[in-house]
Amino acid sequence: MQERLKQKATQLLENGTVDRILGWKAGEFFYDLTPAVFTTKEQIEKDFVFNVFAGANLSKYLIAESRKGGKVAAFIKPCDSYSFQQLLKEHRIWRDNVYVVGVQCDGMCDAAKLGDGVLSVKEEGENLIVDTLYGEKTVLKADAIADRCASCKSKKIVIFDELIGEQGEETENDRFGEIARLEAMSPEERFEFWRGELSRCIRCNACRNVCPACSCEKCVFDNANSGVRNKAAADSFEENMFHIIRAFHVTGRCTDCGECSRVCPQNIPLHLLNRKMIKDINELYGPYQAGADMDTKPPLTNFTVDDCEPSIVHERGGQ
Amino acid sequence: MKKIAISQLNELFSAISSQKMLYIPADDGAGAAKFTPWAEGISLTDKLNTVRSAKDLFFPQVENLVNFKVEGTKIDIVENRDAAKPFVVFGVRACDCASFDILDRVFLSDPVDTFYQTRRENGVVITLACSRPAETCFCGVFGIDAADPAGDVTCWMDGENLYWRANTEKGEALTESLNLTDCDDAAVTAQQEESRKILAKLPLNGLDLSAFKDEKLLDVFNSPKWAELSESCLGCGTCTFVCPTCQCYDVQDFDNGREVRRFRCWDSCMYSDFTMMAHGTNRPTQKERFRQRFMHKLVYFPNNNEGIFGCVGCGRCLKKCPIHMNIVKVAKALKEEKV
Amino acid sequence: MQRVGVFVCWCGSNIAATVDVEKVAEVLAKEPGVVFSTNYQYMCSQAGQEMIQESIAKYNLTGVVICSCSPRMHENTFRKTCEKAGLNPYMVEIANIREQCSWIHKDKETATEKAVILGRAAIAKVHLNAPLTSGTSPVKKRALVIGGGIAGIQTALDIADAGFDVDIVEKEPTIGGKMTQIDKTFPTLDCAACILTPKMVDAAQNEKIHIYSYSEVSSVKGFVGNFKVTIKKKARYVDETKCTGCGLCTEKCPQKKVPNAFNLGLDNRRAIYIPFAQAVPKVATIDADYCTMLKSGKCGVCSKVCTAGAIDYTQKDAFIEQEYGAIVVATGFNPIKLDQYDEFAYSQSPDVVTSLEFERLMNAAGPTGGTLLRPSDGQHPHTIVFVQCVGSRCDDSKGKPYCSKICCMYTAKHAMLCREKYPDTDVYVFYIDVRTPGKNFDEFYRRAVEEYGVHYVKGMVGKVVPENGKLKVQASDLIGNQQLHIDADMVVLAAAIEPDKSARPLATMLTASMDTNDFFTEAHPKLRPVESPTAGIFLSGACQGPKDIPETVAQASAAAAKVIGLLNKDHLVCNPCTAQPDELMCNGCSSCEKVCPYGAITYVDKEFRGPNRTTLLRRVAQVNPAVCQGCGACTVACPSGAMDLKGFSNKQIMAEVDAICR
Amino acid sequence: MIDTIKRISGVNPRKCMKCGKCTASCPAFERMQFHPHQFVDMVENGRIHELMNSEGIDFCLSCFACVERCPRNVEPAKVIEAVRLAVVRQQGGAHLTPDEIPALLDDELPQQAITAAFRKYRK
Amino acid sequence: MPVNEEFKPTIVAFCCNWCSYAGADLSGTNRLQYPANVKIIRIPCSCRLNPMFVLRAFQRGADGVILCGCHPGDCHYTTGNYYARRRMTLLFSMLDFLGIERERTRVEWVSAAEGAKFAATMNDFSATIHKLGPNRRLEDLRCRKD
Repeated sequence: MQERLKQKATQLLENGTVDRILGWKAGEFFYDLTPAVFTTKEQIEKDFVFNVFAGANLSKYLIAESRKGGKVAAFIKPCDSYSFQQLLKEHRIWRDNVYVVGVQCDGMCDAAKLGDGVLSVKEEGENLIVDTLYGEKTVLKADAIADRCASCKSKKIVIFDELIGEQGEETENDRFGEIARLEAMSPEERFEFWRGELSRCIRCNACRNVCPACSCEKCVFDNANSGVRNKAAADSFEENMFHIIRAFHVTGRCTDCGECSRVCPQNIPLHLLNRKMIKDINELYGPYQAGADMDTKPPLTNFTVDDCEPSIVHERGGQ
Repeated sequence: MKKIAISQLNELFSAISSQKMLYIPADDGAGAAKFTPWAEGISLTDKLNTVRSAKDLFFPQVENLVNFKVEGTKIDIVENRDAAKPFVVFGVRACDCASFDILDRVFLSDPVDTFYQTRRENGVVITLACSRPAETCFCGVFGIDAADPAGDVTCWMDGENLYWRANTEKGEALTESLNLTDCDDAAVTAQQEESRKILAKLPLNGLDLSAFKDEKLLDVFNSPKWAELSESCLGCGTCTFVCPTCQCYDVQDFDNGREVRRFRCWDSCMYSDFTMMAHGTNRPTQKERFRQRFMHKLVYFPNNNEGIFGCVGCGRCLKKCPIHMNIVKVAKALKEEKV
Repeated sequence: MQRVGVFVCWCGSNIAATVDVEKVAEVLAKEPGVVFSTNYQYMCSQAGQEMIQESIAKYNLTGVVICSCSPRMHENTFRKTCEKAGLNPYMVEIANIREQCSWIHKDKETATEKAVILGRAAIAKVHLNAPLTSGTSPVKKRALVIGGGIAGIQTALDIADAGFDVDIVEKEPTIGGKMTQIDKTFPTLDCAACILTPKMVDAAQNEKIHIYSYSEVSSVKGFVGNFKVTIKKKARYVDETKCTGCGLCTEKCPQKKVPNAFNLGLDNRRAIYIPFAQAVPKVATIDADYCTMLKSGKCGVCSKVCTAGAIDYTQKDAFIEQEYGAIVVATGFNPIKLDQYDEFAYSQSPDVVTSLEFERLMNAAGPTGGTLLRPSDGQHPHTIVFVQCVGSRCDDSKGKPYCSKICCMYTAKHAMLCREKYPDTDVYVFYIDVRTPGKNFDEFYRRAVEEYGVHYVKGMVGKVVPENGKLKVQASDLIGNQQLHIDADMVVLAAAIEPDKSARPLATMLTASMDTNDFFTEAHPKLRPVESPTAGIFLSGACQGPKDIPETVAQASAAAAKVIGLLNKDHLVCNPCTAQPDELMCNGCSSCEKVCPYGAITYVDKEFRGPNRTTLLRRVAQVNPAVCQGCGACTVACPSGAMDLKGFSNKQIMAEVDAICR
Repeated sequence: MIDTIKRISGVNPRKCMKCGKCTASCPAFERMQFHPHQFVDMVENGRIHELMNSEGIDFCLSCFACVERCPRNVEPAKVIEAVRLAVVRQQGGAHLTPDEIPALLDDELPQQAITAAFRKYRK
Repeated sequence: MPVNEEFKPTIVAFCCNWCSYAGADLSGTNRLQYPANVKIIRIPCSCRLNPMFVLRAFQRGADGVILCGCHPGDCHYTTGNYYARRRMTLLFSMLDFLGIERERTRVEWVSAAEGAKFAATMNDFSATIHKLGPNRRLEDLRCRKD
């Protein structure tokens, strides 16, 4: 796959389709890829990488990249394509300046699942051969797959100019299972659960800054004029506040790409909040997938006269 | 050199915490470790290091400074410091311990930061030597010996015993209050030898920081590489907040309608509103902010501090950066530039 | 920080009996920024108002808080008071300590404590108030009426009568609308044409009225007082200025087999036609779908016979741009298509007709010259069955959920006329309910039953089967608890009515809201029934809901009155409490635009200064203060908080929250 | 009982506007004591037992003309079917006792049919 | 948290200007009593209620927050309360998901004619909050009054 992507990138540069390529660059180890912009064949030859750790969702970079003049090609995986289209829908990306190469994806791996002291990794079929400071071992790719990919919602690339690999379909998944488990708890248990999770937050803003839906020119939490600015949670309230407001601001816009949980240095399952909102929207207002198309009205800027009342939250209990 | 059986660790912790608040690195229930107040049932983690560094205990993320009470036009200033309590922190790794020297240079030089100073005076640091470093470790680059860390007390652990060596008066005092057995250095020396073999194999050992000399300041500052390096930076504060040496903070006020509480909290040079001034910000894009962080650690800080870099090679930013951009990649890229 | 003056009103004993007004004034005096605090018996009295004005001058107040009755009562009074003293009227806040405090609490201590908190909240808010100025926008003194039926004509006549120019845009070649097709009108049975055609002529001759017939609205821009409308004049291939309406072409045209739309296809007309004798304008139109000249370039008969030289086969659609201060929608209705209702055999037998087709069959100017004859064989029908509620009052999947309102009455009219003209016919009317609320309506219906012997049967027709030249009708008689089998000669279906199909795209252009049935929504169902929620858009006739003629005319005149009221103003004063985006923070995401009920938000691409001497092109929201009504929906939809509402800003509301909870 | 009928049929009789189109469409009108619109009305008013004991409920052909024609989607045929089911399910209506079974057996009859019939009619 | 006899809940009621604020005025005009700890904030329309205001109230020590607006279909601005309805449904659901007592938040549609309903609603809501006790799960300790 990596070679096909490299070839495509080189070809797009050489035939003048684009001026820049947005992809992933090799790091010190096999797993620490960095999103990067390539402008020459040489750079691509030397540094362009695509492997099971190319999890970073590149769509958000296109907000800035598409405004830089010239045209940029971006490699977009299925879940990234939803984010991309959602950003288009919100007029955040200048479509004319982007050439989207859809890349099929079999799920990305989580480096933390490889164990300690990883020096290098080789992909061999279904296996990863991991060389560590403490010896070599073989890990099944399936055992190292990232949690978000294990409950992948769709392998469909919803928008592209060109496709590498097969087009996929929406997949059967149990992504709402963990939400249902939380809903089944008593409010006290849920409160304890979230207190435990959110109290670890260090307000590094990684979740916000990586989130394609959080693309505000200026976040209310950075804006002294908003009246709610804060840089650190001085009280447990502020830990809640940040995450509630963030989840609410992306409600109906979150595509469930899972980047927030991936980047959290404290492993807080932040995606659960967003996913709960998605589940609610699906159940209360009919199925809706942000970014799936350009036309459907987002649920929070839409209504029907027969919508349920807010009291449904009381009536249905924790559901 | 003293020792105590691993099976007796709980008793040791219990004895220490009967005198002072004791923090040990324990599992946080989410697959990582954090410094946790010891209590019965809390046990030592088997993780190499905590996500948040030991810095937090001396320079917490949020700290009350002072309160103001306003009535009409009268403003009363009310002290609101957190009470100073003696504490012990156990299990600090060599890198974090080295970071205290860097923080001391900032906070204890004139004007002294009394909040930090109080905590430093009140805290006893018990370090724990590393025997199983990670691929991201590069403390050796800064002359830190992970097999023989500093601190008030240094500890080593093997399968059977915890070995204990007091290094300072504070350490001695604590040692005397505890029931430890005398022993020789043999076991420790053997373990150190083993550890150093592994430490020697670490992939980042060869990191060359010689390019960041005083006289190169402008060359480094003006390097065209910064644009490329910072291109994918998200501008989050992860690297800053997990870093044991970052020490920037912001002072903010919280008005609850009855009084104004002034507190300080960590800030990150990666944030767009870092050092915001009346005219706006003087680092308008992520490139400048990104450059600031690494210029500070690799050039400005050593320039003002006898060549000591503002980094201890703990590897946290390597592990935690959402896009895997870090000081190692930066240093390597800028060095390439020079050659 | 403002210099705030606090004025606590006793309202006689209304407040003072349960609230310790002196204490309130005393406690509030210690609030930050308060430089003067007092209490008085009646703040709204002349003396009270003077006291406020004097204090503003004396203490150089920049903000005023009045603790008194509800702002719904005297907010305007106090705003004017302060304005006269040179203070911006929007620097006044009212703490409602009467309706929401003294009147609901009995314990003086509790009420006093609450009054203090409410006062504090008002003070906290006033600190963040900013002086607001109402903007004005000029009014273009011309109105557009879309639709030239009776509603449109009446509205246009009334507006013209008040001295304003009015344009009527009608998509058909003639104005007049549905009423031109109707024979007689209930409950008076006077002839529709006799009362309508003089109005059509009035409209045509009125020099203030300009009729764009055979035209459509193709785009609408702007806002109340300043609409810019593009009208598409469809090519009719006849020069209107030359055509005399002599009708010679419509007799000579060799293409004779064109279904006559005016008679609902019950007979044929030529490819060049004038819909009916009294058409306004009386100008011929070529039906491009049938004209052999336009289709194949061979013929040209009309051109040869036209002495005026009015035929122009090369005519193209023309676009006219015009500015208006107000727009009236009068797009009217149509009967629904009946294909869905197989059971009534509408598409199987020509003798099953809709009520509007029946009108044509009864009309002296209709295809049968006014003699009621079966379309199938031209025979006189002896048994006629009327079915009510066809497609009305249905579940959504089966038809229209609403009552079409006019069917009961016109069916009674039809039944009565049948029996009157042809006493030998048996007339059955199958009904679910007979609804006759209206002046002389029930009397009319009773006459049909009692004097004219129409058989009203409570029940529904189950099926109609054409058999041997008859229509076998199977129906239930719910009161007699029997199933009826009638051999009918004709079946007349009272089809539900629906808004004209052109209404939906028009609503989008106008940013006027519609209900799920495509009827235009009124600004308030009771109190503003002829206005759309979108400022400057008015509703006339059945586009707003089913209506009979008198109701339509009443609403048409009401809409005209509203338009006249608007056009009479030289400038519109805008509500200054409008939304305002901070362009620097706007993402350009359009969330606000989607929730704005008034279409007040638009987006522009604008250049901004970027970091390091760069310029950035960004898409940012713009609010038109003349259109914004200040609801605030956009402020919450905005994820970045770029949109705020003047007078009720985020910070102001949060300051109130803080003050209340403190 | 009303709730049972409503639950089995899934019909909300309150939606009926009493137009009688169901009855007008009914081909079995003559043979039924109560007609489709009356079924709906009687269910609404709790006259279930009268319906269950009425003549001709089995004459409903389940042709669904009434369902098809009803302007308000009330679905009278489903009510009739529910009433029929209610009759079948009646306790003690004793349609089949174990003693009768041997007499009913014949070689052609599948065992399952007996079991099924027994389950259904032994209540 | 045991029910404290002395506990006087703080309740913030956001009322739309056109219906509910007028309804509240009417309950005053009719001298219908409801607890003094209910404090009303006037907003132009229920759709003006930013979830941030709800959180702010809880932060600053409110024990219950209620939004009152025109009945659906009667909004002065035609559609505002429909948006408010969705927003509040999702916000309340999220708070519930975080384990915040769901009884602390409520939306009630009160028309300008429903003075009695306004008073009854406030009495009922206040009683509910009283039973729940002080808000401890979503408060800011820095704002607590001791």
